[in-house]
Amino acid sequence: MNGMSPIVQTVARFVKVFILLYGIYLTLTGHLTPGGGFAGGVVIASLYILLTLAYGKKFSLKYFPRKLAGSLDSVGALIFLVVAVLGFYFGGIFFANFLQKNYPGAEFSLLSAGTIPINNIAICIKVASSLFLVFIIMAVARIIDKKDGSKDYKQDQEKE
Amino acid sequence: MGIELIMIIILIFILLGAIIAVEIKDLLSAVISIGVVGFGISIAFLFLQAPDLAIVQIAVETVLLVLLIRATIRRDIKSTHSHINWAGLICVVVLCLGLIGFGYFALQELEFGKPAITRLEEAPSNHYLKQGLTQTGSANIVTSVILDYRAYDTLGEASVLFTAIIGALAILRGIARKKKGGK
Amino acid sequence: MLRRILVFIFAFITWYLITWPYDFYSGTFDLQITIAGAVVSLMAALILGEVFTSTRHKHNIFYRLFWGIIYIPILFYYIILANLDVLYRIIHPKRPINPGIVKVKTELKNTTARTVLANSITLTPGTLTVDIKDTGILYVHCINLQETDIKHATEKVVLRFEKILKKVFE
Amino acid sequence: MIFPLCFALFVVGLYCALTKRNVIKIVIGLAIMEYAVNLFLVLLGYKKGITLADAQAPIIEPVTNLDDFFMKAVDPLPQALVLTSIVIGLGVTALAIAICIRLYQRYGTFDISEMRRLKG
Repeated sequence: MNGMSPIVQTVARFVKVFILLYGIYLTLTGHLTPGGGFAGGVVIASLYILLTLAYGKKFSLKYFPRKLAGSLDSVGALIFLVVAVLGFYFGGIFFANFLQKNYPGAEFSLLSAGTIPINNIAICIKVASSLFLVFIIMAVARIIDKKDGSKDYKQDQEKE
Repeated sequence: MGIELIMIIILIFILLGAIIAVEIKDLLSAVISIGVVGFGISIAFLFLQAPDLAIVQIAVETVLLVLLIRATIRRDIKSTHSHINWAGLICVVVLCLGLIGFGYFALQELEFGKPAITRLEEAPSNHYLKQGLTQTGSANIVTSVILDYRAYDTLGEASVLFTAIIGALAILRGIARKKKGGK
Repeated sequence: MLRRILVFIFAFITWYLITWPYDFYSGTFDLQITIAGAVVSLMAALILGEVFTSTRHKHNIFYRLFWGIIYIPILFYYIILANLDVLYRIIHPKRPINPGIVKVKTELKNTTARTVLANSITLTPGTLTVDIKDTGILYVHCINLQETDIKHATEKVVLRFEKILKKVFE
Repeated sequence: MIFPLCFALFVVGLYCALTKRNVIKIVIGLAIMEYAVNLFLVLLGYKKGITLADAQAPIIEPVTNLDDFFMKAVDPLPQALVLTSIVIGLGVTALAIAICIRLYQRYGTFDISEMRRLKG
């Protein structure tokens, strides 16, 4: 998949900062305002999809390789699980909100609600990297028409 | 202008989009019509006081449209004109009509605008609404339900998403590996 | 380096606008959100560095800003003019349209300037930018094609915006 | 009137998934059914007041009166469940689209009856 025209590239170059900030804003303030990890993750994934569509797959694979996406997917799930197990240790039950129980922050401030912002960030990382992984795996899969009418399937490999 | 009128207008709009998406021949047009359904649902969520859902729905719909267009573009635009399986069609229509009749009687009991939390005092949602801010410290009750009271659901969701993504990767990656090994 | 600092300032202002940590009624200032904004803006500047292109400008910043503000009413004027023109063509019983694609050439070098030019052409009803090449050739779809020659078409479609955009972006 | 219309949306999706022979159309039908179920669950949790502004999203702001909030706020539980359901739906649809692409590669068509014939 090659890039699109210079108009799209220029507009994407200006818009990408706004999209990243909006995604992070949704994630970080998910416990105060509408939003949360799911919404922020999907917005950040769509930022990477926009960059892939505008600049071509080589550009986005250079900055965000497939292996890194797979690792981040696991890292998000691991953070979530580690927080859950820590709740088991400190609070007595799985997924206990031990930070809120022991060190409650001021209400309506960013550092409140204990483990909820950490879980939000973990889910954001997980959703963003999984959706980007699905998109990139579909973008690099290509079907070639052979001469005898059958179809061939090819997966573009990134350079190591 | 009441909420019923707004919802009926939005739902008729969504239904028109869905019927066009189902009945149109061209695949790309069908995919674009499914976008009408998704964005309409997003507006409906906004009117139903669910802003979290509206944000997620609008982002998910955009990603879904990109994926669907990626799958359909430049492929199989031609429509096939083989014979119609009349017996199967009649069975499906009878099934759908039966389902509509069933739904007509089942949905008569439900009343719009009176959720279970107004009838049952000890419903869990009442507890969440009353105690959510003091117990979890989260001002957004939906987030506190997702990540604190019902975090098991989110764990299950994460594993389902993980499985779906692994499945998609395995399906799209398979054949290259097989050909390399020699057939 | 200068570009990254610019992106940082830009992102920080945007963060401030969407979160608004200062409350006018109670006069409290939310320090946590401000610190988070600084961290997030630093991240954005490090990840997405190359937002602004670094080109040497001929004119100083105030001259460019002045012409940039002047450009907006002129664009609106042309949009209204083109609206009336398209309206005339629609309600005329004979419908005097002659659609087609014409090739025009721009002398602007900057990609941002080219983007603004292409979007201005698209915003004016009746003309639509279809594609743009690296050599500065634009393919424009017109509702009423009068000139097929590249030179005359350039004078008709591009030149009215290009005069001002040259002052803004060079 | 609202619940039957939502149910009709579900039936349209079911009809599409059962009768169409194009694989992408079947995926579209499944997506429509999923939308209908999500919308139905959120409709069940809506609390109606006298005016449109009486219903409130389940989000507390510093200026909110808590007793008032408890009277007005809509049910948060269906919203939380639907929120996970939407993202799962995207993952499942992506899986279905991947299967469609591989079917196209194997048989050269999206038509399901063609595939059956080619296989036999």
